[in-house]
Amino acid sequence: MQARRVLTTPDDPQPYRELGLADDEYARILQILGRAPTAAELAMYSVMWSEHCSYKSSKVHLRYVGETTTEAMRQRMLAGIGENAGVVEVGDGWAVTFKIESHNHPSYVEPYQGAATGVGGIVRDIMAMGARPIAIADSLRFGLADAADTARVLPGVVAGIGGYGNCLGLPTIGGEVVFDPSYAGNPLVNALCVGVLRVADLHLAHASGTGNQIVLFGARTGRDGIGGVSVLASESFSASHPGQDRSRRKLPSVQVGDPFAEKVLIECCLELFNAGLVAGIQDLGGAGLSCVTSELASAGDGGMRVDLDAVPLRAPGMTPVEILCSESQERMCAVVCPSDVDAFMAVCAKWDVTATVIGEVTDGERLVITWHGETVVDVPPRTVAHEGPVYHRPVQRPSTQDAMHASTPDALARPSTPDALRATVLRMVASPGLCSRAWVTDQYDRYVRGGTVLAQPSDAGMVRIDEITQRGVAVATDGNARYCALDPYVGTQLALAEAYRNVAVTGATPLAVTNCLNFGAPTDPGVMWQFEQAVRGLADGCAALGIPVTGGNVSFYNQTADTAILPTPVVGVLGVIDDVRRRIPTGLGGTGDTVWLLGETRDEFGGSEWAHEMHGHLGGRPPVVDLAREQAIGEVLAAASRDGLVNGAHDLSDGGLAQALVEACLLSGVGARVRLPSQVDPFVALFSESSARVLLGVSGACAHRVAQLCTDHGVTVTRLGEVSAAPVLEIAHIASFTLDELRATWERTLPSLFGTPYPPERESAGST
Amino acid sequence: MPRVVVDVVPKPEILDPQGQAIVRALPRLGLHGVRDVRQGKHFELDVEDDVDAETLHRIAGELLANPVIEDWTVRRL
Amino acid sequence: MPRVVVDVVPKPEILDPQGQAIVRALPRLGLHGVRDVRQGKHFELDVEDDVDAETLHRIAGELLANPVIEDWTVRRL
Amino acid sequence: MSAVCRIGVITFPGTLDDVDAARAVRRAGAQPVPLWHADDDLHGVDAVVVPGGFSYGDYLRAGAIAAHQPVLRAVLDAARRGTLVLGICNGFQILCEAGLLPGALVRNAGLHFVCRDQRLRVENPATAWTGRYAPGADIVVPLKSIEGRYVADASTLSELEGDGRVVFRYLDGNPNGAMHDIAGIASADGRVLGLMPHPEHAIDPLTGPSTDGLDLFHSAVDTVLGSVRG
Ligand SMILES: Nc1ncnc2c1ncn2[C@@H]1O[C@H](COP(=O)(O)OP(=O)(O)O)[C@@H](O)[C@H]1O
Ligand SMILES: [Mg+2]
Repeated sequence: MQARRVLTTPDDPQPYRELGLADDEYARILQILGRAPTAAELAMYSVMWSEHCSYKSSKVHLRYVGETTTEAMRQRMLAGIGENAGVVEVGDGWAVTFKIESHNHPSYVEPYQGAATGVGGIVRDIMAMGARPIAIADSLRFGLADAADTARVLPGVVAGIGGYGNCLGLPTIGGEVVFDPSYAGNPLVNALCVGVLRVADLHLAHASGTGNQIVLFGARTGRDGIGGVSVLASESFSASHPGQDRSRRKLPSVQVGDPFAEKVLIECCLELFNAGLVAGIQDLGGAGLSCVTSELASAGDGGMRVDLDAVPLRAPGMTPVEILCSESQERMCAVVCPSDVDAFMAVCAKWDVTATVIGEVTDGERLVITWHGETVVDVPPRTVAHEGPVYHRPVQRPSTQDAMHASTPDALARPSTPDALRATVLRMVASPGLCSRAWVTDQYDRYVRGGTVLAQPSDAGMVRIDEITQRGVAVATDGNARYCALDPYVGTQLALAEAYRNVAVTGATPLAVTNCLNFGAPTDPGVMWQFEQAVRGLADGCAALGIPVTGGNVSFYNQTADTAILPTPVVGVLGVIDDVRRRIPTGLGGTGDTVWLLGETRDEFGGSEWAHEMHGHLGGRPPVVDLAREQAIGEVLAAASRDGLVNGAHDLSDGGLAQALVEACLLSGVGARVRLPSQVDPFVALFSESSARVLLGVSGACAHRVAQLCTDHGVTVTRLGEVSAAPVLEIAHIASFTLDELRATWERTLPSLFGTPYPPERESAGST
Repeated sequence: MPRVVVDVVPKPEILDPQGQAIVRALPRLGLHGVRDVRQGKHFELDVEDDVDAETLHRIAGELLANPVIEDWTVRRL
Repeated sequence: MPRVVVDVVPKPEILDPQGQAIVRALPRLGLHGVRDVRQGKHFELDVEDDVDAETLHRIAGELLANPVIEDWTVRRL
Repeated sequence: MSAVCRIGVITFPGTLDDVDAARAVRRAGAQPVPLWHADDDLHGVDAVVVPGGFSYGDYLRAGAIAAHQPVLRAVLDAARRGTLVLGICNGFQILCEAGLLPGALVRNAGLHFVCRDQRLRVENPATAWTGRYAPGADIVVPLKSIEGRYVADASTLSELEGDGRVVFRYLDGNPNGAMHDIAGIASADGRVLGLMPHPEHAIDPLTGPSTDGLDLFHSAVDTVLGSVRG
């Protein structure tokens, strides 16, 4: 049947520009179809060819990641870029899948629901790999901590992540909270999910096998999240007078999450997987059914027929465009053998999950979608899902880079007296960038599932995946946009290095990388330069470390008017540990242990927390990155964990040694007496952010062996002092601090900005 | 002191998981005949005599309801 | 189809921190004149014609409200 | 063969900590028996745990919908016959909603979800679930909830206090505004216990802040096996 031409005459202007399609993109659609598209087709192409779904500006750059991934790096990779989420083999027959994704703009519009549905979306990505989701991390960026809008956005985002993640039964085991004015109108909400599966059970999203049934299951489809394409969604538009009625009520582009529905969907999916009832599966995320049908069809070997009348709807009178573009949450789509359909439906019924056959795999080559007996879509699915436009956007290093490099932090006034250094330590510890994140993380359940071995405020989160073998995985996310502004190539490698170090410091072996690239508009050549440099830095860095990028996400257009956010690649590293009982706790260990510093300290303050907090300065060069040294330190820690040589460890990052010492003392609840190395200026020793450094708490009996390990790996060691019985951090000749003072200073900042989470007043009624 | 009631309900297009949960729970309690439920919020405000309609509408629209996803009504008792 | 509204409010002796938070937030928004706020729930039910008053009262009192902590009213629109 | 204590662990849609509760039961030497929300009998278990989570999303009110499920009717019957019942967090909320324990749990006074390692005092070591604790013992158990504020009318409170039915009390600051700092209460016969903190997350120092929660499960096993022998 010929597709019904909703807009018949050449005079009918199609609102493709309002849908975000460029003139040449629209021309290509005409060429592909050999006719004008129907409203439904136009909607599908426009959402699937959007930057978000098609990666049209980033594709040419991301290719470099694949090109630099060697066979050796691929060895443990069971699925990589291109699948919903990368999968790596971690031993004992287990595989782990993980991915990070952004939900930035929705979280600005409606912080609670935006963040909540961000968690929901990434969790479904993980389910689409046939895995059980087991943990979440959230990487958050806001405007200045004391800005009025931050008081609106931050509490909502945190409550949304907690509200969804806690109800879903996933422990939140890590993340970041960063403040910078560039995020004021553009908060970044990047959510990461980790899942596990047996290697044998990997499910990839393919719709193969003529006659296989397409089953939509989960929530009903409603009018939410239609946003952008609502220009096509009105009844009047598809009727005979297009373009006349634009006054109809604007649909909200916000989706509301239902974490309970998702929890049930997880259990339902796992039961379906275990029963072998799923031939292929895909989650519904951005672009809803448009995305899932075109992607499933083009990943298989045939065509697909879908009947929109079968889609269970939440609202009456939905048009085909609305049904195809709805971003209603908590839905999945499976490909099921006809003989398994009854069993599939029975499992869904047990979980009270709505499931409906909406179509089938055909032996044709087209995706044909019908509604009310008419064909509303008839397209080659690959042209929608995979053969979208590809842009080589202009790339131009901004001329401002040189000026930024020239404005070094060397001229900034540095504290030199003991009193000034002491005051600086306290000011830094209390700064929004370095203060305790407990206000945030206390709103997240880190205990659920009973397998959390490390969570905030540890350097990395760690969960046990096998209660018999005690195998576990660790994950950390990091990003430093100030370093990236100064040098996006090095800055991205520093983010990779930090996430790698945070995993290594727990005793786990880093295995794989995911990333979320948050940037301004790709039409800005300067932004594209940042992007290109970041991708190259990441890929080259991964090649140097020998661990592959298994997936990621790109978020462009993070800008207010013409001002882009700082370039913000967020890197997630996943590691494995064969026995979680050998994890290294974050901190210093206990009384009698000695405090060691691994690595070298240089005078490096470009982009540092100190320059930012004390001087509002951003200039110069970021710290030097040394991935070989990171790897060497990682090997020392893995060996130390295996042989039980260290009682605590903490990496050095933002805020340098001073911050690391304070945190390590507070986390272990012990004091320390340390002496700064005499060959380095005390200010530099305390606050420089040189990378590849770690603090260790070494038990006396093992000192010799740790020293030997470091020598063997070419890692410089400085003995700073010892853990002390007194609850005091004493830095010889400079200052001492009681733990109480440090704790109060570190902990009070966020509660004083965002309110105490504990009750302000007592219940009066009923008290005796 | 005058009392004002503000009722806030999710917009019709917006998913209302709570209302749906109630609809499904009722028959299990042996309570039949309810086709649909939407759950919203109900606020009772004690206001001073001179608070005008405009102020009340700002209170409802800027604080009590989230206009992105909710509709509201204001009524003086 | 007839519509029924059930409003549920916390009993007066139960502390209502949500209402209190609103009272505190209003002046910061430049909105004055509100002395007290209590936050409850508002349900809109679409019911079949033959649903009687007794059923409605059971729905409200057995499911929608918890009589230990809440009062409720039922009204047909 | 020595007697085995069989402890049922109920799963509602949205229950989250059932796996953890079953693990704790096993650690205490008992046999966990999974119970499904739609079951209307308890398969002869000696004790029942209603675990934490967000049953039915906690939509409407925490525990409100779960309290009306078939398995809960079976729990009420069993409790009447003296079967031990433990409600943890959402389980506690469900038991209150079902009327098995008095009072209610409402939104935290601070309005936020609170996850923290909570110090508690064991006020009554004489219940079926607390026999292993020393009187006044000071324990640390994770608390993680947003509707954890215990409320009841004055006469209920004085009855609970007077009869020693306040079993656990918060120390170090009340995390949610609960009346009388109440973290957990028991039925008059001490066989039904509800508490907001999660003893099942405090059974192994690797994954929790302490092992203080394990004694709760041991105590129940003692009670059951003691009465079997006795
Ligand atoms: N938004 C968040 N969600 C969960 N955990 C967080 C969040 N922000 C920070 N954390 C946790 O707090 C701790 C300190 O964070 P951060 O200083 O960024 O760590 P690091 O410098 O080691 O990368 C870490 O355990 C981190 O995972
Ligand atoms: Mg760290």
